[in-house]
Amino acid sequence: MKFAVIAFPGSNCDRDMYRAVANVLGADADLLWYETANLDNYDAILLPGGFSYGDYLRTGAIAATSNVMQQVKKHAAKGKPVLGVCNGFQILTESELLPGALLRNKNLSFMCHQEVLTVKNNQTMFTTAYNEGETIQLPIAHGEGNYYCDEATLQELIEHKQIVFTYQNNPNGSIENIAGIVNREGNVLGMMPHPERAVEQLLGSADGLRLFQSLIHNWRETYVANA
Amino acid sequence: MLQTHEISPEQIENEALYKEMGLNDEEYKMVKHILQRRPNYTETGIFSVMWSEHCSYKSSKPLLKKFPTKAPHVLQGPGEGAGIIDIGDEQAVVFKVESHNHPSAVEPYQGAATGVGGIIRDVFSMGARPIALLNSLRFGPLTNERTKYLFSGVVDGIAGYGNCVGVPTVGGEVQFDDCYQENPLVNAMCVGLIKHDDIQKGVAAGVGNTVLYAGAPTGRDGIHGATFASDDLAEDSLKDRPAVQVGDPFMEKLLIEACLEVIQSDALVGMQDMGAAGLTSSASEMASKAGTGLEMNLDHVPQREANMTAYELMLSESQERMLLVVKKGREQEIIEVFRKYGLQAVAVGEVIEEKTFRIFQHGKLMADIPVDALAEEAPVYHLPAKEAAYFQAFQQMKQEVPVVKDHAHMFKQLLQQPTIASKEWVYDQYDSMVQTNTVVTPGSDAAVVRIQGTNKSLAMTTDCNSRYIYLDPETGGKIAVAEAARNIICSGAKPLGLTDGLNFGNPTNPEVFWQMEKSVEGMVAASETLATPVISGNVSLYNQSGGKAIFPTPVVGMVGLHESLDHITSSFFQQAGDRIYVIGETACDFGGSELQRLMQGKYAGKAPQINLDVEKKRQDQLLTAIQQGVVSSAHDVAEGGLAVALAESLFAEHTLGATVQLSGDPTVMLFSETQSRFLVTVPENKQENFVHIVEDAVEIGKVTTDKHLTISINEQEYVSESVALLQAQWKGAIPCMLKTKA
Amino acid sequence: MKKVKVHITLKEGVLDPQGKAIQQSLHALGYEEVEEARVGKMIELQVEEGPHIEARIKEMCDKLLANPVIENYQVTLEEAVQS
Amino acid sequence: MKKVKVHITLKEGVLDPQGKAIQQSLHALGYEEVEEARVGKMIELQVEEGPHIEARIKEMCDKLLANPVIENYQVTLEEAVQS
Ligand SMILES: Nc1ncnc2c1ncn2[C@@H]1O[C@H](COP(=O)(O)OP(=O)(O)O)[C@@H](O)[C@H]1O
Ligand SMILES: [Mg+2]
Repeated sequence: MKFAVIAFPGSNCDRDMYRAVANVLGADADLLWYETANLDNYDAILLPGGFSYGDYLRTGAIAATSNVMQQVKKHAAKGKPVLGVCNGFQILTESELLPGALLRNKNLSFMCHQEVLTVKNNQTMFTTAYNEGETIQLPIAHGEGNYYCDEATLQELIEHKQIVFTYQNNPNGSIENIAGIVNREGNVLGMMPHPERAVEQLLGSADGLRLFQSLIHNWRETYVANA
Repeated sequence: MLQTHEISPEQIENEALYKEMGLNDEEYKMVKHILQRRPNYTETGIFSVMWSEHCSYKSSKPLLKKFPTKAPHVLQGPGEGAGIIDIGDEQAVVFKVESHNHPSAVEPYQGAATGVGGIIRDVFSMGARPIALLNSLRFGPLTNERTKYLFSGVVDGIAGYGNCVGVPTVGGEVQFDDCYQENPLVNAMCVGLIKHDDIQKGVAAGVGNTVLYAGAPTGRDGIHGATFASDDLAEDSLKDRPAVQVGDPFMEKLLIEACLEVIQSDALVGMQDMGAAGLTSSASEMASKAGTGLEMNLDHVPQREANMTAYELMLSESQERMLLVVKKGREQEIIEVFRKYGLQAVAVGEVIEEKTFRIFQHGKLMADIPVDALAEEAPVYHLPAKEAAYFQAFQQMKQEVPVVKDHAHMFKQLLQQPTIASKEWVYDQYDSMVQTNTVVTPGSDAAVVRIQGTNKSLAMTTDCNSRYIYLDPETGGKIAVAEAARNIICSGAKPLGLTDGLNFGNPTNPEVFWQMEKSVEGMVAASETLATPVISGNVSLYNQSGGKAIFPTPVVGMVGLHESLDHITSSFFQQAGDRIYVIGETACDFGGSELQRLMQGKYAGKAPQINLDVEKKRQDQLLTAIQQGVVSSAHDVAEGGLAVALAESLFAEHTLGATVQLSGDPTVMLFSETQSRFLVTVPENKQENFVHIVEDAVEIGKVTTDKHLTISINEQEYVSESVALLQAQWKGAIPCMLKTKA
Repeated sequence: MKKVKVHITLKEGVLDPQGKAIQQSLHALGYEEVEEARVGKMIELQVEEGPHIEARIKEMCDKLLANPVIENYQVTLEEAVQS
Repeated sequence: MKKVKVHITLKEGVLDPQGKAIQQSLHALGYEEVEEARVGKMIELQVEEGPHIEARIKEMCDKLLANPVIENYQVTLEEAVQS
């Protein structure tokens, strides 16, 4: 299974994401510059955190208009996995690969610390290594992570089990304590907390590792087993 | 506003216009002598910024010479963008501190943000990847509305810039005292990591080579910012508005990546950031260091605004700009790297043999100045020093124990003083984890950042208790360095060296200069004894308004090395059953203490004394004990004394408790600020080893599971409080003060 | 050259914490008469004249300048003063 | 009740990195006719009527809403539609 980590101008968790999958997990991965990226030969696309285009206009908005996101859309349409973390999540909502939008944190401040999350849905390709209802610890680091969608969309999210992670102590005002959601098909995950920052106990938590392990495991099940 | 039409050289002399630009009569004469003619308008501007205190250190140079700057592991001392220290494995650590006090007083968000941007450029211009940021902040009392505005704005600005560029802000310090009301201090420190092979210097070598300008276009930002930073902050400084620069962290992030890529090319000869005094100082310093000259055509300089004059282009402090010298014929390779990141890089000049700095615009020669005159031959002043009037009076005062009626109440009061209270409100706004190397996040004594690919890590801290320095500059200077080293030691690392940010009032006041001189002497003594050479620094003078200077505030930024990740030690108690020790005896030291401030509202008397040899011995022994694995936690005893240190050691996520027995005067035992003390916990089965290594350790109690802090003195209980309650008060103090309306 | 102003406001029903904070600060400063504050954006564009200018600006808004999930926008065209 | 609009723009000469990024992104999308973009804020206030309303709003701007170091502002009063 081959991962592509896409760096946009202003991404700053691209190396961290790459390191988590390539060095810690030992998976096959490339770090690609948005302008020259060709996603044809990759199985999973990772959109890292940071401040693409300085977060100017709206977080993720300018990156969402880039050519590489057209490729990501095609990739997603084939049912292949796409993970957007933090700014990556914002890019996914701005690209309409995920519903809703991320507003400023309710206290208007950037915040960075560990948060306790509940795994709401362990039936996605990103979460099978977790138990349903399990609590895990991941760091957050964002100024605009306050997930918003209208009532109808929220009902759909609930109905189709698209809410994957929730905060135990909602730090930013997100509707329904949402920390991460998947699309209806279940192959595009966006989340504000940083699993790539939680892959070594030395840095405080290794709970993020299982997210990437789930992906690899499920990909093997589907593709390698079928082949 | 600035004149856009050239004023004649005669007019500048006859109407003494050079004074408005910041040169005095004597200096103007020197300029005339150097040029053998009258300087024109642009040249006068160039001399005035280059000879400003900020760029030339004209009144602090004689003091800076005293710092020990050499050691076998020092690869680069003061004189370049930042200093460099070898850490083995062909790697080195690069660091420096920089002040942005005046800009932050005028526009806190942008002032602080551009301060962060500037210090990051100093570090990556050396070829290093910035791996951590720290800061040191001073404000007036937090009960004041303007202080709240400045404090929140500065923190927001640091966060806004640092978070966006993707360099973790891992530590810092904030203190609140009356003297900073009109003159807040904003010092930022950046730490970088570099391979020996990548070290590059800001030199314009190789006659015929091309000078490239890269990054943001030049606007009219901060023109005369450097002289602005060297003047008293006047009442009407709000009118100096054009001097405020606006930062673009997004552009900086791209610049970092582009410059670190360019470093790998052998087409690059030299690189320097454009900091204070912009194009003028970067170009002239690069030429001066290489023993060459430079010719520049301003028509090629990217410009954000129309009709900019040579004066404006040369003096602008627009942010996010770099100057590079590249081998002739290979410009395009370098330009391509910048282009990939969406950045502009253009040839603006050439290195010439004649040691002259020549600037052309619209086909006309606008300035023609010998390069050494600007960078090397700036005037140096040996200012008179006079012992401050208050000093002898303070020295005569007897050490008295303040009368505290209710110790438990006082203890809780102390925990809620903003200088002692939790700074979580501040550091929660900083991304402290990006780059995924931060092992110890803010909140501990020193931050710890691991070095990938090795089993090593770096400890870093900023410190300065200016109250002691005010009372007794020499002793206080020693304490500032010793305290920084204590923090590094407590984290389990060996101090490598330091960078200093010298913040003082107006140096032409002999009493202020005396404070500078004495505190530098104290720092010199401590750096020598503690083996922490000074590898870089910054000077910010004229921090005063209405004739009142700030407390002398020479901030110390220190970096240490853990030879093994196993040595990383927390300041928090780790497990129940561990024995609690204090290293060092406690005496009656209340001069400059938090208790004195709380009870008397001012500082007086003698500062705590410090014996550097004792300090060194204890630091060495504690570090040995840590390295041998017999220590569970270590914390230095600082503001608020032993009681506060005990409480802080319990304020971790996992709540433990502690039971402590002391004997002596209760007020002294709890709150005195005697120096060279450490609070250490040791597993029961390691006690014997521990006391064998550490001589001055006294067992005072035990870590418990009961989530209670109990302190008895002379067998009487003085404190018995739930840790959760103490922690809530300590954590809530700053957010609560920010919300409360005066 | 035309000067175009795009006003972008949060949709009704979308929480505006920034507006709320401004309103509270105004109250704290004694401006109790302020019942509500909402914060929007204004983007000023200098656009070269050409055919379909209005339609093109609408496109820019839909594609980039505003996010229809949370925002409404309104476009005003002015003749720019020649400089 | 009055509806008040405060338009806040960056002073001339002050760097507007956000505007620059928007302009470049519009170019990338093919809207090359956009020569410049500058971003400002718009704050909409609902204010109870009372004496000196204009003067008080000017005060609010000076004290809180605009940052005089880098921003200019402009106030427009409208009669609010009764809801
Ligand atoms: N207080 C100080 N102690 C030691 N070195 C200093 C001090 N102040 C400045 N320096 C050194 O002098 C050199 C020039 O400093 P500075 O002009 O502040 O750099 P920059 O041009 O990057 O702003 C740097 O190498 C700096 O480390
Ligand atoms: Mg520099």
